[in-house]
Amino acid sequence: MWQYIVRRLLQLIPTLIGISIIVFTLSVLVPGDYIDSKTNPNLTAERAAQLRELYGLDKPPIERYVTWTKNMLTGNMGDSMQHRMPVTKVLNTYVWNSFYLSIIALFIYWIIAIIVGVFSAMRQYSVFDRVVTILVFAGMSLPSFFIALLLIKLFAVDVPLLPIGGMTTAGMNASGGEYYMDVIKHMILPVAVIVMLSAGSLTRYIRTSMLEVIRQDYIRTARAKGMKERVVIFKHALRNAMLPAITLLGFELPSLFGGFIIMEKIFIWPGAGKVYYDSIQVRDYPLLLGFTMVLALLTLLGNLIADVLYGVADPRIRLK
Amino acid sequence: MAKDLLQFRNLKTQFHTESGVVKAVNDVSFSIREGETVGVVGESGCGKSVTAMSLMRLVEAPHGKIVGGEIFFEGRDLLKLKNHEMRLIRGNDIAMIFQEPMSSLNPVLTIGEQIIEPLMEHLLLPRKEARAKAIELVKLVGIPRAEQIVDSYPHELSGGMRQRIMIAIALSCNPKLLVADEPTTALDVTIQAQILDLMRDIKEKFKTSIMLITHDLGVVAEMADYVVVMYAGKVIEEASVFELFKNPKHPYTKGLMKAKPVINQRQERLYSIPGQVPNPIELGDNCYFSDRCESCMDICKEKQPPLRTQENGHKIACWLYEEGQGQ
Amino acid sequence: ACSSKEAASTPAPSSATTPTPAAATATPAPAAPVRPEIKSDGLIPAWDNSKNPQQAKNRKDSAIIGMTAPDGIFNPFYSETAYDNYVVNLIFDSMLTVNKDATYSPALAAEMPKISDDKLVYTFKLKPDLKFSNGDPITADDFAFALTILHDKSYDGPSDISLNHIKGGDAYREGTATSVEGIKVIDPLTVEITTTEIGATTMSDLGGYPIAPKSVYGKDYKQGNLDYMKDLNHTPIGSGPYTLAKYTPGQEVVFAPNATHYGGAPKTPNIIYKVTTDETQMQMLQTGETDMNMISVSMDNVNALIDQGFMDVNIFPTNGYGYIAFNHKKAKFQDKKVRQALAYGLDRKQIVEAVYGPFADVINIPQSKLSWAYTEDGIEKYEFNLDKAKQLLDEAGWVVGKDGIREKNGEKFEINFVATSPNVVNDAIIPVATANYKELGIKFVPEQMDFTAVGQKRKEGKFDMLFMAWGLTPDPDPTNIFSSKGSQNEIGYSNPKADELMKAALKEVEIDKRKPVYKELYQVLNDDLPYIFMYQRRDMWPVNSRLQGFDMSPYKNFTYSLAQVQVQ
Amino acid sequence: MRIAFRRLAKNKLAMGALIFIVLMFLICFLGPLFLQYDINSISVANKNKAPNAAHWVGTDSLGRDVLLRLMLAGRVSLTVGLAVTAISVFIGTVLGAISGFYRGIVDTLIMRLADIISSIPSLPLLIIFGVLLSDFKVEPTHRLFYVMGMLGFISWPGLARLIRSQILTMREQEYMVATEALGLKDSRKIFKHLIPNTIPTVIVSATLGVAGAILAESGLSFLGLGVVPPTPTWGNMIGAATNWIDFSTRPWLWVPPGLCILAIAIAINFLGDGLRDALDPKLKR
Amino acid sequence: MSEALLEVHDLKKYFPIRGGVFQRTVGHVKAVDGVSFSIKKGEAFGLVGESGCGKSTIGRTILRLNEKTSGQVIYNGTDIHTLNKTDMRKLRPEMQIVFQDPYSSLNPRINVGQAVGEALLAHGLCTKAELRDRISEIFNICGLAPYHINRFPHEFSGGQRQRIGIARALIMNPQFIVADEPVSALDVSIQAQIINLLGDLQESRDLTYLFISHDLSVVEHLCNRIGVMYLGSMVEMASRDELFKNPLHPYTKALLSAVPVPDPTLKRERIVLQGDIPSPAKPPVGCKFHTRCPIATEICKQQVPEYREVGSNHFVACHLV
Ligand SMILES: Nc1ncnc2c1ncn2[C@@H]1O[C@H](COP(=O)(O)OP(=O)(O)OP(=O)(O)O)[C@@H](O)[C@H]1O
Ligand SMILES: Nc1ncnc2c1ncn2[C@@H]1O[C@H](COP(=O)(O)OP(=O)(O)OP(=O)(O)O)[C@@H](O)[C@H]1O
Ligand SMILES: [Mg+2]
Ligand SMILES: [Mg+2]
Repeated sequence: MWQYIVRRLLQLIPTLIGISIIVFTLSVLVPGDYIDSKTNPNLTAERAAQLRELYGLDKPPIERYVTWTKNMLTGNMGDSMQHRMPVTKVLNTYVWNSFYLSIIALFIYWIIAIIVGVFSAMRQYSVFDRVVTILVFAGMSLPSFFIALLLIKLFAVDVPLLPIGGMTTAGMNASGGEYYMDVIKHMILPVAVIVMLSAGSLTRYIRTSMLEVIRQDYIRTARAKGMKERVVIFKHALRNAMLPAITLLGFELPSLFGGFIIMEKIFIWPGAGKVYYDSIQVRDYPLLLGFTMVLALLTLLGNLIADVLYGVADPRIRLK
Repeated sequence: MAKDLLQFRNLKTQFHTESGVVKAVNDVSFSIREGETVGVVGESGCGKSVTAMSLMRLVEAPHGKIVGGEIFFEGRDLLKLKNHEMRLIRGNDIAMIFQEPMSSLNPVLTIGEQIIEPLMEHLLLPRKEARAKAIELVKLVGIPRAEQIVDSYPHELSGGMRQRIMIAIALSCNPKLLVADEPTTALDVTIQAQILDLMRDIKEKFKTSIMLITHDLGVVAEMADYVVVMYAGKVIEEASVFELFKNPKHPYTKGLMKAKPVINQRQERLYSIPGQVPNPIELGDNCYFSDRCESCMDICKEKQPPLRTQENGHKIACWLYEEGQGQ
Repeated sequence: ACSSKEAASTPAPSSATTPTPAAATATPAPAAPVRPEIKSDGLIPAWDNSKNPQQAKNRKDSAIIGMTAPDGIFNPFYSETAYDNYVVNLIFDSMLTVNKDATYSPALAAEMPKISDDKLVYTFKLKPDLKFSNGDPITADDFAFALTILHDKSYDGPSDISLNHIKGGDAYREGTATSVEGIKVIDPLTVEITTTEIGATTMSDLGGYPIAPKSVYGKDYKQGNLDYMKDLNHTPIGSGPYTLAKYTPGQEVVFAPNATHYGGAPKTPNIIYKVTTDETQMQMLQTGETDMNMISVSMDNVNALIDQGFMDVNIFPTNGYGYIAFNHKKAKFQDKKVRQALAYGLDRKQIVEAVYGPFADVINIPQSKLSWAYTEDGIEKYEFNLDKAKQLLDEAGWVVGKDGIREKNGEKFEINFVATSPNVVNDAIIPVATANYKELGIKFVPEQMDFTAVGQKRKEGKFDMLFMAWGLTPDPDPTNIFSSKGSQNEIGYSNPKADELMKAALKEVEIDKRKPVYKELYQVLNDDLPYIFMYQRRDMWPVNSRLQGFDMSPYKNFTYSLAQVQVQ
Repeated sequence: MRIAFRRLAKNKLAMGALIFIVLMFLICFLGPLFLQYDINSISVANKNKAPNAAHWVGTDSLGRDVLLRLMLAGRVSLTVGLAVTAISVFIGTVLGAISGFYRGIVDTLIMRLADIISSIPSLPLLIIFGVLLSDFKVEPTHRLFYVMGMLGFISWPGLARLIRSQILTMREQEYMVATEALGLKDSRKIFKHLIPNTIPTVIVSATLGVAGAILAESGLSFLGLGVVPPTPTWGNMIGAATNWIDFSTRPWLWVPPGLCILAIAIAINFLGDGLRDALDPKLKR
Repeated sequence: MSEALLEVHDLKKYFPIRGGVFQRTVGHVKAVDGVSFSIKKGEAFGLVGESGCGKSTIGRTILRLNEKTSGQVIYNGTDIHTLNKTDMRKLRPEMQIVFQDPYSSLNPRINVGQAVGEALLAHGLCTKAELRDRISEIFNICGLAPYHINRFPHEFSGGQRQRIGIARALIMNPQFIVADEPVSALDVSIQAQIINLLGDLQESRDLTYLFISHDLSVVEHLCNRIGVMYLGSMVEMASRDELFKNPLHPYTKALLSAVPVPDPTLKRERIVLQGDIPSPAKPPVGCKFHTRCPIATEICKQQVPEYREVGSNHFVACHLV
C-alpha cells in the first residue's frame, strides 16, 4: 500500500506537468489577453505595447511557460494582474470563504443523501421514494440560481428572517461569538441551496447501490443473526453500498476550495468561484493558471485519497 | 417423550418466475422435538433449503413468498409474528447455518466483527468480552490462528474455514433450535467429526434441537434421531433414524440408500435412480416420483399419495403402502 | 478624450446626472400617498415613506451604497475599475473637480489654472494650508510627484500621461533624465507645467490626476521601479472627505469621515459600500439592506422601484451610446450606400423599444444629448424604410439573385454578425435584423461569443458587423475612435474630412470655438455612417429617501456629492 | 436481451415514460408547424403577456410566443440532453471498465487522463472551442453537434471513476476467476461480465446527466457554442428568470421550460428504473 | 498407464497477510508449501486433506488462476506459468475447473445457459445454431432440465448450481479437469450419477482429473491415485487400493477412521486428533503434524520428515514409518 501511495505520488509529477502544459497552452490560445480585456478605449497602440512588455506578455509562449513553471516550483505563482497582488494572497483571501461554505454544506448533504438514499432504497417504489425522486429531479432540473432566488424571496424578502446576501452584516464590527453567529446567519441560505442541489444526485447513487446490496446473501445472514434492522441497513448494507460513494467523495476535495460561481454571485459570498470566473473573463492569466494548478493538485490528491480509502474500505480490492 | 419445539404445518412456499410459479415447498408438515436432531434429506432441489429459509422467514421477497401453512415455535406461529418479534428469535432462539458460506459472509466486515455482533446484540456482552468469546468460538470450530482469523476478511479464508465461521456464528448464542443447512460439506472428515461432536455436545448441554439438512447419509446416521425425506417439495417419508436406515420403505429412499458409495465396498458403477426430478412448475396431481419409480402403478400417475403413519411411527407417502393398494 | 468600451448591457457607472437635484423634492408628505407617474427622464420622487423598512430607518448616521465588488486597488495611480474609482474618489482629491455640465471648477486648486497664450504652459496653484488625512501638508511637490511617476517606465496603471505631451516626459520614461523637465515647482503651492502640443483636454486631464502624499507614496520610489506601490493598495491616504476604515474583499468598504478635508467634515459620517450583484440588488434596496444602488433601467425595474414607495428614483441619460460597427476593411462596406441602406433597413426603434422601452432613444450621431457638442442640425434620422434601403442597394449594384439573396460580382450578400453574450440588446437585434435584412435580400448570420473573444475578432477584422457600446467622456473628442489612425479604430474607418475636423477641434481650447467644428464633424459622420448608431439609454440610481442632497449627472457621479448628503 | 425488453414492456411506468419521451420529441419537432407564429417576429406591443387565448403560454419580453419557443427549444434541448449523456456515459463506462479491469499501466494512463480532463477548467476550453468553430467558419447551426461531442468528452471522468471502482471489486470475484478459467477474451470479460453488473450505476448517471446536460447547454450558448439566438433552448429560457421581476411576476416565462426539463428528467429516470429492473435478474415483478 | 500429463514440481504459493491501516504485509500464509506430484494421462488423482490445507490453492495454481510463488507446473511438456496471455487462453479449453463454491463462481447477471455455453462460442468450438443443443445435452447429462437454461443462478438450489458448474466444465470437452469438491452438495443419487459420468468420460475420452474432495468414499470410488495433504504439504501418496488398505501416515489413518458410516447402529472407534491446530502462517518446526499426532516423538518436533517412497509408488513423509 505504501508503495502504491508513493508510486501514485510520483505519478502526480508528470500529470501536473501535463496539466500545466495544457492549461498554459489554453491560456495562449484563448483569444485576447489582459490588455485586450481592458475597457479602456483610450489605450493607444504604443501604451498597449508598453504594458504588454511590463507584464511580459510580449515574450514567446515557451519562454513564458518556462518562467512560469520555474516560479511555480518555488511557490511563487506570480502577481494577479487584476488584483495587483500575489496570486497566493488573492487565493488566501477568497478560498477560505468558499471552503467554510462548502465544508458545512458537504457535511450536511452527505448526511442527508445517505439517510434519504437508504430509506428510499428500503422502501423502493413507495410514496416516500417517489416523492424523493421527484424532489431530486426538481433540484437537478432547475438551475441553481432559481432555487437561490426562490429561497431569498421566501426567507429574506417576503418574511425577512435572514439576510439576502453577504457574509457579514454591513459595517458590523463584532468579533468572537457574535461575529460567528452573524456569519452563520448569512450562511444558512447559501448552504441550504448547495445542499438541495448536491444532495440529489448523491441520493440517487446511494439508493442504487443500496438496492444492489440489500439483496445479497450476507444481508440475509445479518438478518438471520437477529440484528436490528437499523444495524442490518446501516452497518452491513451501507458499508458495502458506500464503496462507490468513496469515489464521489474524492471529487469533493477540489470543489471544497473551488467555490460555487453562481451561488457566490447571488448570495454575494466572497468566495473563490467568482474570482476564478472573473480571472477567465479578464484573462488574468497568473491567477487563472495558479488557481487551476491548485485545483488540479487537489483533484489529483482527492482521487488518490479516494483510491487509497477505497482499498482500505474494501478488503477485496488489490490495487496495483 | 419431549414436547414439540417446532412444527411445520402445511407449509407452502412459492417463487414467481418468468416461466411460472415454482412450488418449492409444497405442503410440508413435520415437527422437531426439544433436544432432538432431525435430519432432512432428499433430492437436490427438493426444497430443503427453502423450508429452512421459510422457518427463518428469510425467503427472498418479493418474488418468493410463503403462501400458506403455519410454523409453530414454542406454541407461537412464527409466520404471524411482527418483524421485531421475529428478529428477537432469529440468531437467539433459532440460528441458521447457510448452505453457501462464501456469499453469506459480509465481504467488508472482518470475521471477528461478524461473530461479535449477535453476541453483543442478544447476549448483551460488552465488546471486549464478545471478542474474547469470538476467538474462543473460532478455536472451538477448529480453526487455527484464531486471533488472526478474527481480523481477516472472508475472502481470505478457505471454503471450509468460512463454513466453520458460519457455524461459529450460529452457535454463538446457544440457540434452542439450530438449523444447519449442509454444515459440513466443505469440511474434511476429521474436522467434520469434530464439528459433529461439537454439535452433539451443545445439544446435550443446552438441549438444543437441530434441523440438519444434509446429503451425507453417514452424517445423518451418526447425528440424527429422526429423519425426514423430501422429494419435489413434499415430505415423502419420515421415521426414526434406526427405523429408516433399517427399513427404508419409499422407493426413493431405497434408491438413496443404494446409491451411497461406501468405503471399502467399491463397486465398478454406482447405482443411481434413473430419470429426473419433475419440473416444479408443471407439477400435476400424480405422485411426483412416479416417472422414476420402479414399482409405479396406475394410481401413482393419477393421484398423490397422502403421508400416512404406518407401524413404528414410520410415515410414508406412497401408494404401495396404502391399504388396498400395496402388494 | 477618454471613453470606455463597455458591454452594452453593463451600465457605465462613471457617469450620471440628475437634472432636478434630489434635495429639491423634499416636499411635505401629502395626506394620502399618491403613486407618481413614470417618467422616462428625471426624478421620480418617493411617495410613501411609511414603507421604509425598519432596517434602513435604524441607520441614523450612515449610508450603505450597493455596488459591484471593487478589485481592492485603492491606489489613485492604479485604480482602474469604476468601483475602485468610487472608493478612490472618496479618499483622494485632485486639483479640479467636474461639474454637472461637464465643465470644471477648482477643488484643491485655489483657482482655475492659468494657461499661457501659446496654450502650452499651465500654472496650477494650491489652496493654502491643506492637509492630508495623516496630517502632512499638501504641497506642490505632491502634485509634481503624482505627474512624475505616471511617466515612470515601470508604471503599468491605467493613466496614459504621454497623451498630455509634457515636456521631457519621454526622456524621463527612457531614463535619460532624472526629472520631467516640463514639471516645475515654482513655490510650495505652485506648479508650472509645460507641454509640447496643444490639447483641448490637457487642462482637465492634468487637473484630474489625484494627489497623494509623496511622503507615503514616494517614500520608496526609485526611478524605474514602482513595485512597492502594490503594497499600498489597501492603505490609501489622501485628502478626500473620507478615509478608509476597513476593507473586506468581496464584501464591503467602510469609510470614516476625514475632518481635515478642505470642504469640512462630511455630513454623513459613515459610508459603507456594500457589494451587491444583479440578481439581488433590487431585493436589498427593498429590505433596506442598502440605501442606493445603480439598477439597470427597464419598465419592470422602474415600476418595481416606484412600488416600493420610499425610493427617490433618479433617471438620467447614460454618457455613452450603442452602435453596430461595420468592418470597413471588407469591400462591401466601403460603399457608403450600402452602409446607409443597412441603416435604413434596420428597425432600430423596435429594437430599442423592446429592450429599454421609453428609457432609451435612437440616436444618429456619436454624442450624448446632454453634451454641449450635441446637435440635430442637418442630421439624417434614418427612419426605418425598407424601400429606400432596397433602392440604395440596387444603386450600389447589389441585385437580387435567383435565391432571393442579393449579389454583386458573384459575391452573395451575407453578413456575419458577431455578438457578445450574454447581452440583452443582441438578443433583440438578432431576430429583428435577421427578419429585416431578409426582406432586403441579405443573409444575416449571427454568432455569439464572450466579450473578450468578440474584442479579439474585432481586432483581427474577422467579422462583418458587430454590436458594442462606447462610454463617453465630458470632452467630446472622438479621435481615438474615428480618425484614420485612431487607436480604437480597429474597424478601419477612414475619412480625410473627418480626420481634419477632429484635428481642428483639438487645436482650440474654448468651447465656443470648438462647437461648430463638432457640428460639422457630426454631420459628416451621420452621412458617412462608420457605424449604425443605435441608442443612448438611461442610467438609474434609486436612492432611499432617507438620504437627501445628491447632486448627480452623467458627468458627475454620486461620489462627488456624497459628502453633502444628509440622513433625514 | 429480448427477455429484458419483454420485461420492460410489462413495466407500465417505464412504458408510460417512454411514450412520454417520444411524444415530447414529436411535439417539439412537429408542433411548430401548427402554430402561425414566426420565431423571428418580435412585437413590442405584445410583450410580456400572460397566457391567453392567442398565446396559450403567454409571450416573452420581446413579444414572442412562449409555446412556440418552448417547442423549438425542445428540439435542441432534447437532442443535446440525450446525445451528450449518451456520449459521456459511453466513454465513461468503457474507459472506466477497461481501467478497472486491467489496472496497472492502463489504469494509470486512463485515470491520469481523467484527472487531467477533470482538472482543466472547462470555460477557457469552451471559449477556445467556440472561437475555433467560428474561425473555421463552421455553420452556426452545425456547431451544436461539435459542442455535444465536446461536452460529452469533458464529462466522462466522473462516471469512469465510479465504474472503475466497482469493477475493481468485481474483478476479484470468483465468477471472474471462472471466466479466466474458461479462457474468455478480455473484451468479453469486460463487456459481457463486468459492465452488465455496473448497469445500475450507469443508469443513475445517465438519468442524472440528461437534466445536467440540458442546463449546461444554456451556459454554452453564451460562449458562442451551442445555438444562436433567436433559437431558444429550455436552459436559456429558464435563464430569463434570473431577472428578479420576471422571476416574481411572470411565472409563464420560466415555469414551462422548468417543467419540461423536470418532466423529461423524471421520465428518463422512470425509464431508467424500468430498464434497470428489467436487466436485474433478481427482481421480477 | 501412459506418460504424465501434468507434473507439479515443488510448487509453492504464499499469500501475504496484510495488517494495519495501510495494509502492509506482515507475514505469509504458506497455503501450498513445496508440493510435487504428477498425474498420468487418463488418471484420476484424488487430493484429500484437512480443510484449509491448500487443496483448492493447488488446483487454482495449476490452472494459473493464481500466480505461483515458486515451483513448476508442467502440462503436456510446457510450463504453464511461462506462457503468454494468448497461448494461455488457447490452452484454457483443454484444462477446466469445477469451482468449490458454485454460487460465487456464477455471474449473477448471466443466465446459466449463457454461462455454460459462452466459452464454446468464444473459442469457436461450436456454432450458434448448435449451441442450444449442446447445452441441453450437457444439462441433461448433469441432471439439469432444459427449462433451466434461461434461469439465473440465484434461482437454483445449491446442488443445482453445483451441477451447472460441472456442466460448464464438461461442455468444453477438456483433457484435464480440476474438480474441487464437485459433488459435495449433491444428494447421493445425483452424486452417483455424476461420478458415473466422470468415470465414463475418463474411460471413453482418456480424461484426466485432479479430484479434490472430503468424501473419502467418493474419492475411493473414482480415483486411481490419492494424495493426502496436511498444512500445505503432501504427507502421503499412494494408489487407491494401497492407501485404503495400508495407510501409513498417522493423519491418513485418522482421516480414514473418521469417515461417517451410513448405519446408525454402528458406532465406530475414531482416532480423535488432539492438540493445537497449527497455523499455515507459522507452521510448526519439524513435522508439521507433530502437534496433533497421537504417536509423535522427539524427533518429529525437530526434524522435517523426508518425503520418500516406501512401497511401490507409495510415498509418505513420516519419521515413524
Ligand atoms: N429464488 C428462487 N427463484 C426461483 N426458484 C427458486 C429460487 N430459490 C430456489 N428455487 C427453486 O426451489 C427449489 C428448491 O430449492 P432448495 O434450495 O430448497 O433446494 P434444496 O433442497 O436445498 O437443494 P440442494 O440440496 O441442492 O441445496 C429448486 O427447484 C430451486 O430451483
Ligand atoms: N486470497 C487469499 N488470501 C490470503 N489467504 C488465502 C487466500 N486464499 C486462501 N488463503 C489461505 O490459504 C490456505 C489454503 O486455502 P485453500 O482454499 O487452498 O484450502 P482448501 O484446502 O481448499 O480448504 P477447503 O477444503 O476448506 O476448501 C488457507 O489457510 C486460507 O486461509
Ligand atoms: Mg439447499
Ligand atoms: Mg477448497
